Amino acid sequence: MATNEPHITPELIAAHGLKPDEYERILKLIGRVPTFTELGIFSAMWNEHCSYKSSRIHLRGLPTKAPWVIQGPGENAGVIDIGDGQAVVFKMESHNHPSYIEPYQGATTGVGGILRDVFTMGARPIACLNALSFGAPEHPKTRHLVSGVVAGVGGYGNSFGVPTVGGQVRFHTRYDGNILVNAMAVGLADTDKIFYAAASGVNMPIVYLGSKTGRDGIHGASMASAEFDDDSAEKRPTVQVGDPFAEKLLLEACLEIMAADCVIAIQDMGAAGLTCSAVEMGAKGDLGVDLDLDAVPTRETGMSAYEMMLSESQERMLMVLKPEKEKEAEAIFRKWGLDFAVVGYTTPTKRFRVKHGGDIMADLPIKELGDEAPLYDRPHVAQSAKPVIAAREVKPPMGIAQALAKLIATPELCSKRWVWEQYDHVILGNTVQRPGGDAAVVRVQDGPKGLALAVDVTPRYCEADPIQGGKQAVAEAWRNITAVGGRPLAITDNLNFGNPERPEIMGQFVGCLKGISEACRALDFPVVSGNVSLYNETNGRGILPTPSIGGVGVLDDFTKSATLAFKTGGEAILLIGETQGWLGQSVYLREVCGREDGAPPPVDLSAEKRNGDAVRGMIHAGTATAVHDLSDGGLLIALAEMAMASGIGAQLLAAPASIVPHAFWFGEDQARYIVTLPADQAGLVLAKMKGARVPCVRIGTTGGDAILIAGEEAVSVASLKDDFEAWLPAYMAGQA
Amino acid sequence: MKARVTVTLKSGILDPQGKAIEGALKSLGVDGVASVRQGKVFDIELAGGDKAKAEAVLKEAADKLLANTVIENYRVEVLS
Amino acid sequence: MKARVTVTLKSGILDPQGKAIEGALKSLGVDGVASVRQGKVFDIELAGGDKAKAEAVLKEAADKLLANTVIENYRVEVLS
Amino acid sequence: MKSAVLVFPGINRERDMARALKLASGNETAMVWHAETSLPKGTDLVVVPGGFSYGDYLRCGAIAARAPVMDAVRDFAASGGLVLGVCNGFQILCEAGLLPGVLMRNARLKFICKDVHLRVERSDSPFTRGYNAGQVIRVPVAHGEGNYEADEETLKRLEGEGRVLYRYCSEDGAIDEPANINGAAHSIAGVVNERGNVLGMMPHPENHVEDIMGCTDGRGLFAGLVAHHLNRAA
Ligand SMILES: Nc1ncnc2c1ncn2[C@@H]1O[C@H](COP(=O)(O)OP(=O)(O)O)[C@@H](O)[C@H]1O
Ligand SMILES: [Mg+2]
Repeated sequence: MATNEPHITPELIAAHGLKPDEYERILKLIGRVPTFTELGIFSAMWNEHCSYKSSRIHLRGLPTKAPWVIQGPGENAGVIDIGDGQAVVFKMESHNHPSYIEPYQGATTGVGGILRDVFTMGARPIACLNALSFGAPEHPKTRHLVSGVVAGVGGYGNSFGVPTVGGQVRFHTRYDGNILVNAMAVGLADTDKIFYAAASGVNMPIVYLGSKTGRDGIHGASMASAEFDDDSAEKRPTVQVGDPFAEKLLLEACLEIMAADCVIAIQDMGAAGLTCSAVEMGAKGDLGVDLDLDAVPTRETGMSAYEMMLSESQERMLMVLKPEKEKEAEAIFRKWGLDFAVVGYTTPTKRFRVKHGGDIMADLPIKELGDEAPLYDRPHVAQSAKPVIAAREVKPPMGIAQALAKLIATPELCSKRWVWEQYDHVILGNTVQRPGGDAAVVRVQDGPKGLALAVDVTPRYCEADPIQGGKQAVAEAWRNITAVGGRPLAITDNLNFGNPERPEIMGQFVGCLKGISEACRALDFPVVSGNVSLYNETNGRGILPTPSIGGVGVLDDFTKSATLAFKTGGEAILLIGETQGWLGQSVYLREVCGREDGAPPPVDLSAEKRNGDAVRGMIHAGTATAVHDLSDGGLLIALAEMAMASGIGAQLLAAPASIVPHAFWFGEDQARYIVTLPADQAGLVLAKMKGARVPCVRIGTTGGDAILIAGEEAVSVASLKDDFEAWLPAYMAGQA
Repeated sequence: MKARVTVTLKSGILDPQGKAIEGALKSLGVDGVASVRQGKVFDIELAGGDKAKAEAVLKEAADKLLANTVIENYRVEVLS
Repeated sequence: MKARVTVTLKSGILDPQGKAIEGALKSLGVDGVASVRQGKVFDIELAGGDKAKAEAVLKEAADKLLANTVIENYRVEVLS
Repeated sequence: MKSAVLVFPGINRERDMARALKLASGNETAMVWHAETSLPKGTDLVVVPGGFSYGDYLRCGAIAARAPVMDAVRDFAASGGLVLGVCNGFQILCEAGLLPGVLMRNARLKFICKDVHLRVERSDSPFTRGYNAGQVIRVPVAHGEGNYEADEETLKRLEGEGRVLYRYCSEDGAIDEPANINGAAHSIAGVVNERGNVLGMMPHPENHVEDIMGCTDGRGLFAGLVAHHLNRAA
């Protein structure tokens, strides 16, 4: 066995993030002291990021099946059938910790990683989305982080050549020390040409493809699972640098050799690089793997086995090739200027053996490396419910018109144009609905099919009531897809939480998952892929629980998608869904009244379904001329967004007497939409909705150049738009 | 006063630009180049004539903006 | 052999990055910087040990690729 | 019209371009790999598409400009053939010496993706005959380095010889500072060579040729090229 490696000491074990009982488990499993390389392999395989040891038990409860699901969680990405032999492949993943340390490179490698997950399965990426959470605007690091992350997300996607079509950006002091960078990629493949990670056949060549291996990110996966403290700056040299150019070549080369039928199995090298990818390929195929590290292309001299096994150099892949196709595959890779090396073979032994310089550096049971990883049912406590805030007890400190003007310019609700104008969102020529609407819509090849894509979560709801918050995140993604006329099909999730070793945090996690599961079941909207990011915590303070939900829906005809801009004056404005005036956890309560409290709006999933199906029906029937779902900021913010998108104003009736006006206009009751339609059709639609038991009222008429509520001051659409667009650019220029 | 700040990538950090340039030089038939790493220079004109003070300003500029010290090293020279 | 090629913008050519850096330094409170112009350095590892030949190779690399001589000047140094 | 779209490693708008060309001409487009030393026989138009050839490393377009296929393009242009470079293609043509000037970082240093307005300066060029002189069109830009610069003398010549075909303008056609999204000299968005057969432009007309993008103003450029070709063939 290996010589020249450090001795295993308790300090070394701890430095690898392995707890004493976890080390005991290793000893029992292999019956001897591990080598240094083996210790590194265990630390990579058994950390939170790769093993999901704290979350696995709970993830099992998520609904993952539907007739249209081809591949649920467990592969590089989820796959759903959209008909006509076409499949959509998608997943979301976080790169939180690296992005805090080096925002540009952290974000680029995050986007690169998720794109690789998608094309590894044989899909050509057609769209990206991203969900970003930053600290309070006043925090001294925020501006620098926003600037670097946005440039990085754009830098990678723009160069790689995929449109970034949607996302979310939020600011909250609870992300001051732990920003979130969640990236989602969506690809398109033929249903009969999906590629998987499981190796098959003994003695098959295992081929290393892509960029060379360097000492990048060694311990990156462990870093992603470690809580930050004040000297996390010390961990800096593990930063990886993204090379979108290399990845673009890798994409084209991979798709070319897949089309040439050379590939048995394929796995990208993500977290814990060669280790995770090789072990997964073998374990999934019930095979052993022999690797010879002398064959691995390296870009630095003198790399040890340990370093090569743990390197997180980007833009690399591992493949099992059909032996008779080796030459053909190599020629394709050389044409694209990429490295190609046979680094090992599959074996019948079910062992993972790593050779370097003639020595065996590791010899481990391959299935147990994954299957026997620790699994924790960590203690969790549910928090006590927050009180429901009675709208009548909330005194409005200002009028409706002033509140509207104020809210539209808050970091939470203002335009995120400054962000998405740095993303190429038109490349490929298929972007039907660009950022700025409810869901992005992209055409599928030459049409007529389209995809509706959205990312959502409202962390303050999740914090106040994890179950409702989890439900709401799924419901909002579903609603955004519905609002453009899409049929919601499936989601990917990215579960960002604090330290799972604290029962309160684990309680948030369990609660959110429960809510997500319920919503997915009720809405027939299964989870097909996802990612968990824990330990988002600095000095004992966790982030707001943030389970980002990425939803995918399909439109049979993209030309019939609905948009949120008012189309013309004189149309009837209908409000669909029930309004009670729920102010608890609303943006109004926080930004206008300075109170961040109360129970969040409850989510009635059957109402969501009923109301959403009715709206989608109106879009498909061609009745609706503009559609927008209601979310942050409530009814008046949604109306303002529709007005600003069109330059057309609205005359609105006064709030009903049963609800205090500020609660009516700014409450955040769920399951609601605004729909406009020609005025002469309003009566018929109202009657139809009544018949279908869908709450629906007419609240006004489009027209003019101001938002005019009976009995309130008029607000000019143009000035509203100026305020809406002004905050983020001014803030980034250091002027706000 | 004239000064120059030179910013280079730390060793071990991937340099995709350098890599692409290496490849291009090879295909252009420029022989004998084993490796290329790309960095930046900033030619800076400073007000005032105190060399020690100038160096301090340059260091501050490099730390705060010119270099990304997570992945880059820098060197400061006052030239005249 | 180690060598360095330094590429700088010809004077008179507008340098938007340099301009932006000037502005950014000002707003970061770094005082005394009158102007900034940004250039590039290439740290090159050469095969072989002949200095004159090395210089010729570097000049060739710079002329053919590293510098856009319409707008840029370059300087070649063999360091060791 | 037979068109050839060049493909360099890192180019990523070649499919968008091929789709626009097919819509306008009805013909499939030849995709020509950078390592080729000749163009397909009977090529009427060479297009250098957008993207990030060689990652935009070193200088945008610098490495691609020195690829083998560019010698063939030089010969093609010298014999009067039409060459269109869009975005990265514009940068490549400048680096290859087929067009004067350079494209520097955007004045505000950020990548910009948005619809912009262009004023078509003249309509008597093969690249603009699908429009009227003075017409304002809307097309998207998507670039980080589109700030066109050349020395004073060159700019004077470009203006004097009427070689600026497209300029950034406001919605109503005014050439002003706010409309000049990347800080380009004289608000230049597109210029031709002396002979008028090589155009480089930063904006992406190929991304505004179908209703799905909400605008079809880019069609005129391709329709004009097809008309020019038919005219010549007749
Ligand atoms: N990081 C981002 N990247 C791309 N688009 C974004 C980003 N952040 C916000 N957007 C876009 O801005 C619009 C408004 O976002 P948001 O208010 O979160 O929408 P909603 O409330 O409908 O979920 C959406 O179209 C969204 O896609
Ligand atoms: Mg919405």
